[in-house]
Amino acid sequence: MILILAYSAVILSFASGLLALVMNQRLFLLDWFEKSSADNERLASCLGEKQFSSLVQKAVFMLLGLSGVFAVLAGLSVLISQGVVTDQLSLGLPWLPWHVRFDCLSGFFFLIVGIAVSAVSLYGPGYVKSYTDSQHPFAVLGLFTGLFVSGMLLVLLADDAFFFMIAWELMSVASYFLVAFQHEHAANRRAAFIYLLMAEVGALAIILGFGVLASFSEGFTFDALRQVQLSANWASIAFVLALLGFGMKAGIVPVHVWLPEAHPVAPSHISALMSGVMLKVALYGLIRFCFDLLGEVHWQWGVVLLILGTISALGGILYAMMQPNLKRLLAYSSVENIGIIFMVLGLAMIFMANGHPQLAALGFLAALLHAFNHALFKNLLFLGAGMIHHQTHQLNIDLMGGLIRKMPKTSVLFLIGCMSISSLPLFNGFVSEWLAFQTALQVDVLDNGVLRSLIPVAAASLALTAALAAACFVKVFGMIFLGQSRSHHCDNAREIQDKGMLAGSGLLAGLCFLFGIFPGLIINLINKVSGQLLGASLPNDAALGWLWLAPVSANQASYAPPLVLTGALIAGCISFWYLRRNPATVIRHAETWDCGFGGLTPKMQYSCSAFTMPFRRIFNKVWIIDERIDKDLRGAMNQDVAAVHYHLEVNDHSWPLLYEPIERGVNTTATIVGRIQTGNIRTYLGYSFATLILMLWVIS
Amino acid sequence: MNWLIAILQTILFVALSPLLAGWVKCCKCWLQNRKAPSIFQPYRDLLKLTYKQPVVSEQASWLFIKAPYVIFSATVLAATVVPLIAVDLPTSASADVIVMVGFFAFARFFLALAGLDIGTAFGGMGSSREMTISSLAEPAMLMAIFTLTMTASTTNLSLAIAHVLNEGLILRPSFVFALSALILVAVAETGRIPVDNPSTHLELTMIHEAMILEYSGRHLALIEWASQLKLMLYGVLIANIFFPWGIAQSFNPQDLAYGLMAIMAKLAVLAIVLAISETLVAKMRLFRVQEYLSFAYLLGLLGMLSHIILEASR
Amino acid sequence: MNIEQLDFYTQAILSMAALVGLTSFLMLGQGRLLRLIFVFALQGFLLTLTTALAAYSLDNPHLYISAVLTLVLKVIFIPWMLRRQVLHMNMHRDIEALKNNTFVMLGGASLMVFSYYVLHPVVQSSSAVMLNALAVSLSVMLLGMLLMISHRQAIAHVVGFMSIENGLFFAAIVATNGMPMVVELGVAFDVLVAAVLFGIFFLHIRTSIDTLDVDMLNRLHEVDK
Amino acid sequence: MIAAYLVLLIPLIGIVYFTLAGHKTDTGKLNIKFNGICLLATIWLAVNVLNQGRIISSNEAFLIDPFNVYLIVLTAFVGFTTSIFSSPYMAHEKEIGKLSDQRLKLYYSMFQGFMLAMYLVLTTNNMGIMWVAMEGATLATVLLVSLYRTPESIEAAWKYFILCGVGIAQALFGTILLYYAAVQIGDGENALLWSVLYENADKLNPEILEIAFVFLLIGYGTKIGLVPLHNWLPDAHSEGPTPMSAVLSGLLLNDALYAVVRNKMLVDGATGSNMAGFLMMGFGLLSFLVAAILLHRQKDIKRLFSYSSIEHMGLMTFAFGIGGPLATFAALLHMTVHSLTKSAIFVTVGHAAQLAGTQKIDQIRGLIKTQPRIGWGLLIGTIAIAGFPPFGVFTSEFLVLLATMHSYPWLAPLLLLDIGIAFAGLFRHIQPMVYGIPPKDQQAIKANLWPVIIHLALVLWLGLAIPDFLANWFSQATLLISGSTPL
Repeated sequence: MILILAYSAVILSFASGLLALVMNQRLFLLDWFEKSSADNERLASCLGEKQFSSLVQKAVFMLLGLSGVFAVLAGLSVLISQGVVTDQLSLGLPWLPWHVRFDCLSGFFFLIVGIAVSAVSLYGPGYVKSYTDSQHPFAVLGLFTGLFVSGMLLVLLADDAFFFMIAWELMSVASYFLVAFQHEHAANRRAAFIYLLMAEVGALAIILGFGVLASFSEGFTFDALRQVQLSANWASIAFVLALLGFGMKAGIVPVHVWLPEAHPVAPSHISALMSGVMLKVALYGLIRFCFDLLGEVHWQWGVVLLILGTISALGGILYAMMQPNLKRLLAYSSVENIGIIFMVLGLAMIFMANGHPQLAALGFLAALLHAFNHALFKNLLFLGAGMIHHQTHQLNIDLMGGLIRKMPKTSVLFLIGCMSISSLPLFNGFVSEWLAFQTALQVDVLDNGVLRSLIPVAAASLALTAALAAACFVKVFGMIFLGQSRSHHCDNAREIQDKGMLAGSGLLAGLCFLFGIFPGLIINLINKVSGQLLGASLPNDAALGWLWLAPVSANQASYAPPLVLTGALIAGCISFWYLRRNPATVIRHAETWDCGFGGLTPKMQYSCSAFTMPFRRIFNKVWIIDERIDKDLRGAMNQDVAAVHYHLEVNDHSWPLLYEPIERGVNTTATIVGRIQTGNIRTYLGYSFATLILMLWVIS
Repeated sequence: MNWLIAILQTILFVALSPLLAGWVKCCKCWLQNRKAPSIFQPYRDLLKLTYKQPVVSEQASWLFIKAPYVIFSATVLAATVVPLIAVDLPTSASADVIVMVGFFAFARFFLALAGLDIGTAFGGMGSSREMTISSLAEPAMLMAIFTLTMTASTTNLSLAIAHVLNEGLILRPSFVFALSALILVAVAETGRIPVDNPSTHLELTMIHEAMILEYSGRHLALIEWASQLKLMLYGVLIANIFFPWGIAQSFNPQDLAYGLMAIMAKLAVLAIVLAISETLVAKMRLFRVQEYLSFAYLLGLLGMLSHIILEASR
Repeated sequence: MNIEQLDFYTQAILSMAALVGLTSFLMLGQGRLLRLIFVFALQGFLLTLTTALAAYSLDNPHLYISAVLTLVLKVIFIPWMLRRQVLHMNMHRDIEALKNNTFVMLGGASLMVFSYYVLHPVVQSSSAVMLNALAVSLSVMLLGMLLMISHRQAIAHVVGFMSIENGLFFAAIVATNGMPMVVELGVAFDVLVAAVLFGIFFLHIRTSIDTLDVDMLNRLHEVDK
Repeated sequence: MIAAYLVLLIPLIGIVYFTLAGHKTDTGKLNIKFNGICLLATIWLAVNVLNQGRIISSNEAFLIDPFNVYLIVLTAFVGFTTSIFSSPYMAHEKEIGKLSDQRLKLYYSMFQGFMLAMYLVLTTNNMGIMWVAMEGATLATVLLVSLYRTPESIEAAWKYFILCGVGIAQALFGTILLYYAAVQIGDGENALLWSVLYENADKLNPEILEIAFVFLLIGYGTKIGLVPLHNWLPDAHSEGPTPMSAVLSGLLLNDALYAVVRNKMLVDGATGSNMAGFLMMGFGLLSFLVAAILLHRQKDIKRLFSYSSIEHMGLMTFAFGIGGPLATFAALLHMTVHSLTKSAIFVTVGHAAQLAGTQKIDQIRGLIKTQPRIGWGLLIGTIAIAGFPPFGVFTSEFLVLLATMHSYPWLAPLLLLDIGIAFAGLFRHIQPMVYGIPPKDQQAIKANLWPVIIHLALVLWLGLAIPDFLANWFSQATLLISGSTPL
């Protein structure tokens, strides 16, 4: 029954992809229709050019939405029943059919995918209206969206290495096509190439990781791999490979570079899925590999995860802060959030390896909860970015401003996203961050001195990350929605009219708030995951009743968001009511104070780069900053300054340090190896001759 | 009863905070050989502001008008968490110290947004600087507080303070570090010299004032009040965490009165210290603040490490 | 095993082997194309003789066919064709200056030694004749390759190629008394077609690059120039 | 057995017919028919073999076992689809004046000649005939490489001819040595029959066979395109007409590898060690590495894919070299999927080059916009050949990797690194060609892309599920080659 739900989710998403192909067949259908029966008026009217495309788009997204709903249902039902279902599909290799296994961990990630996909499919029809021409064929978009989603779902279902890799690569390749969808810009093509290349390299690392396990076992089913008893060294090699592979997909620094390139160039609802969900699937892979397949974890792995996570979190948010492109910024912020998740997962590993499964469950909970939350708010933000782009046709934050008055609904939704991602209390982001801190604070139970001093430092970095994230999203919201408009595009922007787009984002915003207030709803589900996977759940998850969140014990820490919300409402109402009492209630509107000089223009506002200038000064080693001021000089002696241009470019260190050397290395090697092919046939004969002699010599 | 006490002390918090601000101002005036205003001057200012008609820029959006309420409520909520005159508060359980820091962040978030809303250079400047400073201060503060919470192995402030109180006088090196860190952070976060100057309106130096430049009337009152509340909150935190003696552990009137007296005395002393330091120290350049705050962060971290290595080692 | 103890047939075969090897050396050091072709024809003739000898002494009639085929193809047809080309191209007066001629010859000599060395373990079980014959044919083959490597004229390449074939043929005759008939016919057919194709190619190369110098065929390569 | 004769007879008729009447307008269609009938005949043959097991003709000249019958069907299939492609392609070439009637005649007759040689290589039981047929394949195609008579094509053909000729001569020496070893234990006339040799493999002199194998490997390896003997391959592939490149890549290389594997089976039987396997692994790995790196610096689209062929042949050689049932199975599968994919790619490449009027990568742009089918075909084909699932190439590469992990784990990272490099090398060139904005005057052309669709669909199918009869077939072949089956 549960499996049927899961399968239907996969099949529906697949079907939605196939249905999108119909888009190109309108004339064919028209033809066929005329031939068969010409009397049905309504059907014929559907085949009008406009109606047909909107009909197909709606149908495609409806199927996709249904698939999302089924995924949610499947996830919920397996989580609630806490069961494990397995199956075999008669596909794959003759001696290795595709094995399917659906357990709580998969179920939880099904939930994430399902929610995100449902929101996206509400949002989609409004967003893709413009993609009907041959320039951007909807057929391609729809097909690969469907494949992408089904790929992600299949990854979660896979129970053997072979099937896993197929699903994994299906996900990668389908999303590659989506990234390359708007391929007329060279930057997009480059992004797509980098994306696919890194996806491939990552996949190879994963294969190798599986290979290490498989070479010690009889088969490649996960069941067989679970049985493998590896020596510590081999296990560590497998772990490093898996970390490299899954980390590449998840976007861990320094293998994150594809992420800020690829996410911004895909259509926004796809960016939302990629950033919000696909990264989580990578996380799923890592968890499955480390906690499930490898079984016994080592604390050193935890330390690696912790350190990498910390670097990613800090690096991600610092890079995010400097981006003027909204979607690039959001992509970098995904790096940050994944970093946080990895950190906490590292903590869980450390606790697990040191024999504190309950605390490990706490860390695991924090990690999964943050993954869940990140899926919600990052999706919301990407969808918001899509709405902004839809209305203003740009993504450069420096050219926006004042949209809160033009797009009030969007602004509220986006604000909720910003608050969640800045982990402010009452929103979901805070809960997971709170749990992360709680996990880190349990360091006292550990014996190892290194860990005892390392974890607090990591916690401090987490605090710094959170604070920087708040700064970053103040910048984002402030620059986009507040102040005055900085370009005529923004002047002309209007509120989104499409209800679906608002509903899709609204759903996510509502969930952000809901799970901020009632985190217990989701925490209970995650607890079942850790119960099944780690064999331990939270020590005391319901110490004080359902309103309360007291993960370890009520004496150690507790948080009751509903009460806090009530308090906030009371305080707010009292102050509001009290002050309203006054005679001078009517607000007088006046010009902004301009220090008496007159003529405030939007150009005088703080810009994005101005806002982040203090950070640039403070953390200037983190980026490669290219900042210069060009003056247009005129006049006889070149003394009159006609115009001043400020130029700022902030770049990632990982390019010159890691990637460019590799690229150069490959090219140089190719040049050197190319020299063997001189074009002279006598040389070639010489090779043949030499090879023969050499071989004969070797043999004898 | 617990809830009642909690609400009562929150009200006390809100009510007393202007008094503390007035006291600091008085002390400063005396130290600087000026004639001091009345200690109740802040009350009068607030009252007057509430009666004035607010003038709001034409550019302002709903966020600008709602923000003061949000800021004020968030700060009040933070106040509910901190034990003022008694420990064992139910509110401390519903929101622990991390949530308190979260509330500060909440208030700051909206304050910074409000600063950006009008679209003047000042507002943006203030927001940018505020976010910079706070993003450095917040981790330092958390570090300092974590030292406490790990000592008491709880993040519940009431319980933590009770733990310190019951332990009696133990000289902990970690607390010295944590205290210094917290003081440095408090100075930065409440916008005092040497990080910011609450009484300046000189564009190049101001931070907090720059953001609220466009506010007037009751909105300004709320924001001013919130920042006074914040000052008091930090004062109480420092006083009650590191010198908890005198705080009421049971809810009989005598203990409570005693607790009230104790905290007022402690705050008065702290205010004097603050006034003295503000008189002696000059304001820093903005870009030296990072060094200042990194130092605070370092102290907080040292506190934490010394707790883990020296005090809780096995 | 001394040579005196061997029968006449074997002695003859060994002499033939030596002669065939010698012709290979002659070809290797040859700068003039016409002479090269002549020596090649000579080698072909020696092969014919060997085949006939083998056919006679082993009483193996189908080797006669091979002998005839060799005669027709390698002594008459191919040299005739090549000679015609050379004359046609007016290249018969050209001397191809070989670089490091001594070095090449020394290399050739060491190849001969190498061939013995390589085949030594193989023929331990059988007679020295086999060793000799196989080693000579291997070295003829290798010398043919060396000839191709060291010469720049397409015609020399064809000669080299064909002399490799000769080496193979010699091995087949001497070591195994000829391959199965059907294979032998097939090989001969291939050689014939190859020869015809070579003729066609000379025409094409000449029309396209106006020379038969293979070093000029260097447009397709992987080197940055 | 009749089917086998039919398979050989039809192309023979084809050669004669096309030599006489190859210039007529419907020749392309007729060519399709010839190949189609051949395909049917091979299927008939395959059914027989699968039902009855090994078939040996009464005079023992022909041997059909599961190993070669599957290659025969593959050959016929690829030949058939390529002929479908070549019909409009050659018509277009004639239209734009690149080819005359004479050349078309030559093309079609040699196409059949090549097919005949391929079938002969596969069906013959005689190692000598195998050699003859292999040489015949070279001879048949060498004039096709220079079909356009450009200086480059003549150069390519010359190199092809000489290098393969010399190479194959070495193979003949190997065959002679094999024969020499065989006559020592048996009678002369039947000594080169594979079925006889195989039965007596353990009696053959191992030392002779080792040396023979070196010659055979280098000889046939030249045809496979093993580095450093590969130099003719990119030239010949890039300069000939594209249908020729498709069959060269898809068939000739396979059949050369088939010859090597046949010989390896004998050598393994004689020596009892994996000496041959090690040599093959070494050559395979080297080819794989070098070709993958060289992909990065290609400027000609057909050259690009010919290097990719070298790379994949290297991988197969490597896999056959490993030798276990898993690796052998993988190699057989890889042979199939590589043939299908690569010939599909060459079909799209041919159309793409016609579309853009050039083979230069720099000048081919925006295929997806001008003619979506060609663009997508090329893109998906490349994705398939680069080893992305769910295409079959992934399956076989995955299995090769696993086999490597089992036997030689330290080689696996190298292999993977190389797959990555190769992928990057392919994609950095392909992506700008298919995407982007096309040049202004680029026009869509008449193209038949059914071969591409069919091939890629088959490869996809093989990636998702290997049908039972095929799996059975593969495992029979695996059993034959490696002595056990992975099932």
